[in-house]
Amino acid sequence: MADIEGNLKTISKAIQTTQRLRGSVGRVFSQLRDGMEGGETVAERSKAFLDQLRENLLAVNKEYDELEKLSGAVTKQSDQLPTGSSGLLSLDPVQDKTPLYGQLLQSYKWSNKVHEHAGYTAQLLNQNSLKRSSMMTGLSTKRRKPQSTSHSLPGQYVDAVVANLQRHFPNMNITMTRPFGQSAVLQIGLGRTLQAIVVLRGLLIDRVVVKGFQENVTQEDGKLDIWSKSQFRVFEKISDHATAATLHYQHPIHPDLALQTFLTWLNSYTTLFTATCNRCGRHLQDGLPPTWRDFRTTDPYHENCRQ
Amino acid sequence: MSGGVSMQEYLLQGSVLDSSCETLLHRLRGLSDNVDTGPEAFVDQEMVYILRGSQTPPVMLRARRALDQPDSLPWQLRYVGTAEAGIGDKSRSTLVRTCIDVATSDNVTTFLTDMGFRLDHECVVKGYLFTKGCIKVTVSKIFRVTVPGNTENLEPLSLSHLVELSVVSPSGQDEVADTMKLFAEQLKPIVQLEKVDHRRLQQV
Amino acid sequence: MGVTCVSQWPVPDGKSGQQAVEMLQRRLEATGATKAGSFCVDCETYMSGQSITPSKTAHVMHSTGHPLTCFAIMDSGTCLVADSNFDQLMTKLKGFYAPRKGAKIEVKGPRYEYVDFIVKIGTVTTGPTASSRGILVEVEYTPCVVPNDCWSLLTEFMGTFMGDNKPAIPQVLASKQDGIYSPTDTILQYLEHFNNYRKSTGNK
Amino acid sequence: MQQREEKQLEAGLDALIVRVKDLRDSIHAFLMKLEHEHQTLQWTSVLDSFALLSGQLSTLQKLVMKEKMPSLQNLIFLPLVLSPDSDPQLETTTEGRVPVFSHEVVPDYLRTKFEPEVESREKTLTTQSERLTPEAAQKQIQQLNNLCDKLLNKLNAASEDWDSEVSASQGSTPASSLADTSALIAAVSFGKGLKPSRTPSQSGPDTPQSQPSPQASQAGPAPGKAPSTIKTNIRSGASSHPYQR
Repeated sequence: MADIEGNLKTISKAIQTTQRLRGSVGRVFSQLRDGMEGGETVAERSKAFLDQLRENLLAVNKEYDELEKLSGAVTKQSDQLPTGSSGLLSLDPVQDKTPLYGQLLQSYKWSNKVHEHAGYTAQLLNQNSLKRSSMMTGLSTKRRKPQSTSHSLPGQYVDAVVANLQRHFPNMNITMTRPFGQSAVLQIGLGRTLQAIVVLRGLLIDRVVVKGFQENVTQEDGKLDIWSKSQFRVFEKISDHATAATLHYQHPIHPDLALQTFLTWLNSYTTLFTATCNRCGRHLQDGLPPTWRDFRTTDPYHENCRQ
Repeated sequence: MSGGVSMQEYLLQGSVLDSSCETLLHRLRGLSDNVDTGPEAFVDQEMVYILRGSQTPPVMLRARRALDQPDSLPWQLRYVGTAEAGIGDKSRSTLVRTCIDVATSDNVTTFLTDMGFRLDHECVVKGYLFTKGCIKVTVSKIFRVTVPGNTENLEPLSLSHLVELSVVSPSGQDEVADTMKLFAEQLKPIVQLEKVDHRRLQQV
Repeated sequence: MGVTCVSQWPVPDGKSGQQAVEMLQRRLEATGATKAGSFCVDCETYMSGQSITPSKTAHVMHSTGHPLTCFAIMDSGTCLVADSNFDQLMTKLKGFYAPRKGAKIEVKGPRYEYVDFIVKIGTVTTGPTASSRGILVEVEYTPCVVPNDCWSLLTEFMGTFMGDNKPAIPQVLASKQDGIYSPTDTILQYLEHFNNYRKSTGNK
Repeated sequence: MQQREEKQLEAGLDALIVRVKDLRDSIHAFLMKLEHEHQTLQWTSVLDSFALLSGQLSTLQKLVMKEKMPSLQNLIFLPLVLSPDSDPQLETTTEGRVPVFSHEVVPDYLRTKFEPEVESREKTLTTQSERLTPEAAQKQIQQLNNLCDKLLNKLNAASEDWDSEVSASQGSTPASSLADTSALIAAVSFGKGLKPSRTPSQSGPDTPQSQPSPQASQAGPAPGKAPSTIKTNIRSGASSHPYQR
């Protein structure tokens, strides 16, 4: 690496010298073009002219010597390439047919960018306190903080909590299935506005998908489809917000309370199509209704209008 | 879109006494494609509507719905033409008639009444459906509806099951008739499937 | 299938229908909508013959939004949703119902998508000469199925490209209120507009 | 006289040669078939070849028996010269089978009797059979006949049993009734017997004349009376099945 840098320095110095050489040669020619001037007698004039010319030529000579020295100092460019041996792909003569090298450079650039962004994100996330994993509590300095067990609760307890929630939200139509063994999946119909699929782990909300009222939520084999997105942009957006809400309402000691507050918040979406944004007073922004509900007041806002 | 291919129904009919029905079902179960799943049971209500005119011959339409799964299946509206000429023709082994099947919404009865059709008669058909390639076999019991519109009060029409062997295909595919005849041979002597001249029955 | 509003777009004086459509398209594109194919809704009208009294009218409509479906509407307002081979069935009724000459009416034009909205701008043409009658604009908000819930949202959207010419709530939607919107309701709206066009040409 | 006999003999020999050549050709063809097509050979084609051979043999026999043929038994074939050298002419006529007319091959080819060994064996067999008394032979024949008869009787009885079983299962309870077929088809085709309002009538299939035409929709009794109509119809319908238990 060091010799590459040294090489680069010499080359840049050589370029500077070449520029100076061009300047001095230019001066010689411009003097010749201007001819003899100044002085009174011809002899005086020609003497001054010759002196000037000699001076200029000496300068040219000096620059030329320097350049010659520098060019000797430039070593052969080493074979090492920044992209490792894959850089040799650039030597492929059939580059037009296989644009591998171009793609390689592109992906190299992108992976660098991703690396950089990931670095920033990690930094930002470290400042954030929204941590749910019990693993992290072990690392934290407060060792006495109670371990969260909300992800491993007995099935009967979850059943009871869900039954209670059903009583609490009469306008929600909650059905519970356990397609994957212990973990429960709630299918929540909210009026005739939307339906939500909430995947629970114990009482911890693992995943939320929001879909339209008449959208199909079952796969071809009749199983609940917990992965695919809604075909409508509105509900896609709400799915994102709901995922954010699960983090916001997360409570390590009272997971049932967290689920209940989350459902209270979700319940506010009954007015999705009727309510106007609390800030701009309009229904639509970028073709979407107010998809954001404030976490404390459950007031409707457009995504860009929220405080 | 409106052009469409005209479809034709190839039909063989017969009947089997209730006492021998079990034997027939057994044989059909072995012969048909749905061996593993068994026959498909159905309970249908059929309402026949007639539109009469002074100069033109009356038109008969059959509206059918599944009573056993009323919400998942649409109503079927069916037009059946008269049998093609050459019913006495020995070379044709089955009855051939044009037929149009249309799946419709559940307000079809109101719609037909609005069009001027009158309900002629109705019945309930309970039975089993088998398939063998393109051949459809139904073994069904016909019930009379004693109180009009009430499908709970039923009286069996006779002590036999109606057996029908049919293929619906684009017109001009006469080879299916021979396939059907071969299949019908395998059901003998439990049931004699024949092409039945409906006009002759009507005259009697 | 979301809530849909079909409305008439007036052609300004001194402008051709084509120019009016282009202007509407430009405005729509300015809001960020992208063109996504085209659409067509057609309507054939059948009149009953002398054998049926009182005389009745049946409209048979197709829409590219529902390519395999056929909508049949009696003048009583009953709307039958059927398979597309219902057209074949109508030909079997030709002794009773005959298509009214030159009454075929059609609306055709581009289809736009904008987030969850679908906008269709169509030119209405009638008869074999396909003479232009006017412009219809259909706006659909796909995620919502309750007309009352999203009407004000829908009008707000229509205001963005239709300006002051945005329509009042159509009769069909107003009567639906909290009911669930169905594709039939869109077809009924089209039929209402088609009938209006027919009446206006009849008066001339 | 001598000349005529000679001519007859010549003609007869020519005919014989032709037949024998035919026979040889077909044997040749059959051998070829066996050798080259033994993998794909069908038994039917083998049978065909045998039939051809037996046909040719019988024509040959007929030819020999013919009246016109001079009695060959009276003629003598005498080999005059035997030589150990190969005879090209003989080789061509026998298609390379017999290259030399020597003392080794002549007894085999010109033999008219069995070999002495075989002859003696045959003689022992005949004497053995002659030793059997006619009574004993009769007895044995009777035994065999008895055995065959018994077996036949048994087989016949079994087949009769089988047939009667099959016919019993078919004949005693018919699986379908023609009257019911017509009634059912008439019902699904034009609603015969399904219409809510119609005059009370006797059973459909039994007295078809009294059946009202399905097209004539008569003003029937009040709807409340309809069930009674149907009941009578059912009873009479059931009585129309003589096979029903």
